[in-house]
Amino acid sequence: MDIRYTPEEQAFRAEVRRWMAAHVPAQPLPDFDSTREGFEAHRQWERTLHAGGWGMVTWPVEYGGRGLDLIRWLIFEEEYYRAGAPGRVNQNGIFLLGPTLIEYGTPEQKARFLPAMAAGDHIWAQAWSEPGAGSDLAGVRSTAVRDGDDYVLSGHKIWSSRAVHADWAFGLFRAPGSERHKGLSLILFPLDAAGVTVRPIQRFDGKPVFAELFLDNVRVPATNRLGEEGQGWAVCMSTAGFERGLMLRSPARFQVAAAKLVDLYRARAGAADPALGAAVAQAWMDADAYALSIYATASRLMAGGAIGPETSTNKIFWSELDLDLHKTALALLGAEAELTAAAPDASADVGDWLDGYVFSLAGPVYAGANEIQRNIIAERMLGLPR
Amino acid sequence: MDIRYTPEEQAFRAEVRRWMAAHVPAQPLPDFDSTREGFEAHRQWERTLHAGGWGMVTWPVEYGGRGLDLIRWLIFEEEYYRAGAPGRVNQNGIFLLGPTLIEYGTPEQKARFLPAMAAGDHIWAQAWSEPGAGSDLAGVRSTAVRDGDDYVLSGHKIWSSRAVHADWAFGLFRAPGSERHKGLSLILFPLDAAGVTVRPIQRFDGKPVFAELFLDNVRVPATNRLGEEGQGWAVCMSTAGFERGLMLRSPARFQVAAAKLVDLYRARAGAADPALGAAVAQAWMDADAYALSIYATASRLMAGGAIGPETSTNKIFWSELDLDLHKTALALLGAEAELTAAAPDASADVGDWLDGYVFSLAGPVYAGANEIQRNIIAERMLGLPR
Amino acid sequence: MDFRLTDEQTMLAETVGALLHDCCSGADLRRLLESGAARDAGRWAQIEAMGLPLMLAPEARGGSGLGMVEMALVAIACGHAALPEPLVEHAGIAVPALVAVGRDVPAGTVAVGHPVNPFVADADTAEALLLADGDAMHLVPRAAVTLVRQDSIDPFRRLFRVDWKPAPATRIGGAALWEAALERGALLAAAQLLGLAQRAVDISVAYTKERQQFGKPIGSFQAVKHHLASAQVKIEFARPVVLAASALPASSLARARVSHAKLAAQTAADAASHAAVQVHGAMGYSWEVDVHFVLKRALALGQAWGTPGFHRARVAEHMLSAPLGPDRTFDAVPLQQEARSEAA
Amino acid sequence: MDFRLTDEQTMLAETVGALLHDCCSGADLRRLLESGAARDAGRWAQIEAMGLPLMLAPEARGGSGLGMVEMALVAIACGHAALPEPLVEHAGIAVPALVAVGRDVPAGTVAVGHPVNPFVADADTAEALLLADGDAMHLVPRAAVTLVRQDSIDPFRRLFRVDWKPAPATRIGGAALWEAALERGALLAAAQLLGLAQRAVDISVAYTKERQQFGKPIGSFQAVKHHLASAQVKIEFARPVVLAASALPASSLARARVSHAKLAAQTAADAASHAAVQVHGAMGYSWEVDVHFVLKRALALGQAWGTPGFHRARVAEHMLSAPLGPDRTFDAVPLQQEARSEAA
Repeated sequence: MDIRYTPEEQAFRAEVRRWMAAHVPAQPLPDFDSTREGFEAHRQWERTLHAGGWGMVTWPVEYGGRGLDLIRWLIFEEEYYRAGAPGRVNQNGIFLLGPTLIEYGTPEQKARFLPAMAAGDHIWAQAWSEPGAGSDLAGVRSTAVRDGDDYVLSGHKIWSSRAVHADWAFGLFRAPGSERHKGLSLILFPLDAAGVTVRPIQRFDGKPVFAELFLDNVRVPATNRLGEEGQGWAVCMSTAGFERGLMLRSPARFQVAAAKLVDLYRARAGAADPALGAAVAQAWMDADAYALSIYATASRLMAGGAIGPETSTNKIFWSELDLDLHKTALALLGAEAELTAAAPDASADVGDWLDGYVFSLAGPVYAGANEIQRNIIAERMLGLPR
Repeated sequence: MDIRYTPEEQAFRAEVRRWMAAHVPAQPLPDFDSTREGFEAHRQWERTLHAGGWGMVTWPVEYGGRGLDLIRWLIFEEEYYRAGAPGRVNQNGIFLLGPTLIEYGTPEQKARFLPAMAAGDHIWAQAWSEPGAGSDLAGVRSTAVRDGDDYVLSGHKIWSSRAVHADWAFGLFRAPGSERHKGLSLILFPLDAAGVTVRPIQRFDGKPVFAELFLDNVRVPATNRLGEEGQGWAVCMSTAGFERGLMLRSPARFQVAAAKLVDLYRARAGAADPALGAAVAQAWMDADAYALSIYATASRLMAGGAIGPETSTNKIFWSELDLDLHKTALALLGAEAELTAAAPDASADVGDWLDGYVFSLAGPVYAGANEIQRNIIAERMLGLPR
Repeated sequence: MDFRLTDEQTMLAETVGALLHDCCSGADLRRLLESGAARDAGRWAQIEAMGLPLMLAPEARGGSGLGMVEMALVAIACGHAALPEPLVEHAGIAVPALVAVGRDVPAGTVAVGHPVNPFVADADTAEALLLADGDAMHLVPRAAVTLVRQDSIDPFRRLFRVDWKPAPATRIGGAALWEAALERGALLAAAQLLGLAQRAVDISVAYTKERQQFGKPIGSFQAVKHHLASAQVKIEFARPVVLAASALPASSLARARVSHAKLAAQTAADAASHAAVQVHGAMGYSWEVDVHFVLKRALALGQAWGTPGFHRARVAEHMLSAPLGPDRTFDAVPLQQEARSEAA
Repeated sequence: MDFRLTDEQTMLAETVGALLHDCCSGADLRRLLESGAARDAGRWAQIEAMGLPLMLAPEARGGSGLGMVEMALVAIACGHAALPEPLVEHAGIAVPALVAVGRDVPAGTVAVGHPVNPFVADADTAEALLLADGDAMHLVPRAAVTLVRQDSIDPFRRLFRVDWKPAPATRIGGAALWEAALERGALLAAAQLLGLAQRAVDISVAYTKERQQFGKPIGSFQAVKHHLASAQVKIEFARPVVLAASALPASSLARARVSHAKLAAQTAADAASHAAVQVHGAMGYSWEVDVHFVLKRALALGQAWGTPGFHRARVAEHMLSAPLGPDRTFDAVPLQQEARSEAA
């Protein structure tokens, strides 16, 4: 164990910090869900990142990355969040689909999809859930019918984040007549293909954060299938899937939020309930513990270790810490907490805390509801019977 | 709604208060589980109570009670706990079995058992659980074989509180060959009967709070059966069972504990974590809320209402409040919290708080584990599917 | 001692609940938002027809002469329905203040600018406003003030900064009016939070009975059951506190119990609305499902009329100064008398 | 940056864990209590044979020259076994203090009377005691003090009030020794609590796999699974904090992280031991089952070496004064340098 950064790692941090200082937009971009304009501004930011060589630093150089290790990935993320850089509109692509492509894609698929993803030319939506398949993902009913060199896709996907404006989507489709975990294939499809209808779904604050996708005989080449036919479940649940879990929620995100919470507490401590001091300290400690845990996992993976059920313990921990952190922020804001950013008399950041709270509310639900994660921990980590 | 006590109720309170002031022992009695001496001292206290007419004020006069209503019962309990009167060694009898006897007993059974119970001549143990039947009480395997005018009881009961020194016990026994909720009978048996072996079980603090009962062809008359043969489950789960739930844990008990906690906080606040102030206030509020809820239920029952799933919500609430209250007390005691009453340098009451904590730990488990109570609330109160 | 609702009180609660069930569903709420109107005129007419706006005014002034227990029951129903119209603040807070100083109640609603709240709800649709200048309470016509809308996450919370100039003519009373208004405001916020909490559980029970995953209704999973059962336990032990607080005469205990009611109801609403989001999965996060109406109102009312920290401090004040014990549950010593007995 | 245990560290943890698994089971603990002896001589001999009492002493003094990461790993194993013998306080707290001032380590154990703790553990079986007179640390022979036993709920916690008279001859150092001892004491209490938490889960998993109710193992009920899974999550996010705290050089961050480790491990041990009682039902409450050994030790260590309030205050102190941010996770600025940069 050596918890000092090497000179090379420190130099890398300095390089990221310099680049971010020079390139992060001075004004926050308009959000990427509400308007096409905001979406395209974020796509432009992805292009800027890519031009600087910062699209996905862990990817191989030939696909637009730098081939760096996971510690450098964490350092990159720390500097990224520290600089207040924009949210990654392509997170479904770069964090979820990308690692799976790198593990399961054919050379042709990698060449076709990864550079375009890294460059922001393809912005990706996920298409996991269906009306009857949420926590029970193996209940998907959308079908992929093989027809020569093509698949014909039909079905109804829902809660598809980014799909209102994105270019491509990926999801599970089953061979007609197959059941549960068998017969599923992971298939990529363009959202402007004939037969795809995208219907925005408003989140409860009115933002069209999700969409429903209606697929009516959508024809895609069989080369859009990732992994073997019928092996879609295994592809989704693979080690790559676990690395996705590692990357989706960077500790830096929560450490920046916790530091802001401490500032808020300092600003409001005079009027605050003394019990809130403990909640603020807890949020700061939790963000710190999450970072340490991710460093431990990254160190182990770099040494050739395999990742285990950390993805489930991580999921529960970050989603609960994020919710608690934002609840504490709203408690510190008191009667101002309900104000949106549009309220003329709202203090600075009040609306951001409310937005963050709304987002954090979904944490225990998405990416595998926490009830499911607790089952996984009990069964796979502790060995309790099903 | 009229939340003022009537002059008669106030006079009753004054009467109880005077009697308690005159009769409650100045020194705490030795505890009733550890030694025969302590047990008999508590039996003597039951006799003193009975002589004063305070054995069970809600019971009919002919069985040793005063025939008073539930509001007066609550007032009695308030004054009882306020005076620091000894614990009721016969609680299994007077609070658990007594109401069932009043509802289901034959006139002969009532005459035989109730006055002796009220007078402290019969101290009762419960014999619910078996090694294979805890939360799943319908899994009991002990049998009652009918033989003419007798039953012959065989089996193995466990976690039988008070049984080390008590005179009588009651439990469920099944007809040979019957299954689950069918074929059970509620049967009363003397603990000194031939064939009964009582083996003390140490609680984890070393006190013999429980016993195992081994029954080897124990012959009792069929007149010891309470309710119809084979209807034991219904008898146990009856309305009387719900009233037992109401009486087993008087709100006054928690209100006295909460007031003591406030005193402890006052004494230690200087050194205490500011977060503990909120926990103390919460304990005080919870005890108050529990009292108000019980007053509401008592008022409704007195007006002829039936009790519903309150017993389950009550059970969860008082067991969690009791545990939280004692955890807060230990936190206030800090490094002294681990000291027992035997420690020469322990401050006054430190050992009592620790004892109370140990007792409170069992609250979420006994009298129907809280997991089972939550199932009951979800299914019977909210109507969720089994 | 009879801590039960009377038959009349039960009937009032049921009647108001049924009215709002019929005219204030989630669909009605969405329709109102789409219309852009501040209020549903038809619904308000029905509320007026029942005499609810003047329920606390004496019969001599055209009111129903009811008390705070009845008002709390109405507020619980308003919370359950997430009612957009300002019935609770008008009938429960403004009207008694006006009655207390012998003023007529205007035909329209009166908004309340209590100093404990940074903004005034429903000021734009009010006929007049109660506003604070130091300790003084003023009754000011709507036309005499300037309003700046402050956007709340709850689209039905129409909050405003009020710019106005005090004048001696509009002064109707002093600090005692504001103090009494705070007790009523906090109590009725608690009552609404209690109704909101129950609504969150009700919505969730209906959904989880139907929604199937893994081949059975999700309401049959123990994790779902326990989320909702735990929320229901919080509701069960907030309700008697709200009712007791509404029935107590003014006293140190009554103040503490109002704060206890607010804290308990806020905790119940918080637990129930979070449980609702959780058991609904992504549905609970969408505009189409009613969960968010409850969640937003609970968020706002949880901090309005005194934050949890404010109310915890009031509870602590009583707890650390008044005599405590099991004989004190209903021991509402009038404040003056208590001060005397403390001195003795 | 490599935040992983080395192969040697992993092997040490496994070896000590296996040793204690073999010689410190629940049955062994009960046997020791029945014997009335303070220590199990055989077990202590095995511990000495492994060189653990002197693991932190330099090789030149007959020690193993290991560091606090290794000591924390040993303490985790001691917690898991609820070890009665005072290995952690002797090897982890007393020995480094003696080494720091160039003193020889006595052949027997040395008990530690740190001012943060009201009593001295294992004073009766010690050869000498480290005792505080104001800021000064004294090394006092057992024979020179009078002991009064203070009964703990944990029968293996042999606590004593120590009556003694300071003399110049026994003084070995000042405040810095006690300060460093506090950091080690709190960290190693955290490590033991972490081991205790895992033991509580392990016992519970074994029991709930076997125990049948309603026709199936109770470990298949979601409520039982979620109790234990939630405890395990707390353990997973306490472990890296304990390890990072043990690896950091002295600094403001290191102090805060020691406190964080203590709080996180105490919370995990509390959650896990309560979950263990709950899933064991009445069994968890009996003397015969090992749960109570864990529960009692966790109760005692949770308050020893600084209460949660004490450690929360230390965390707050760092949080409100040091620079924070995602680049500071391992930013152990030496205390002096930090003071300078703060002043700049």
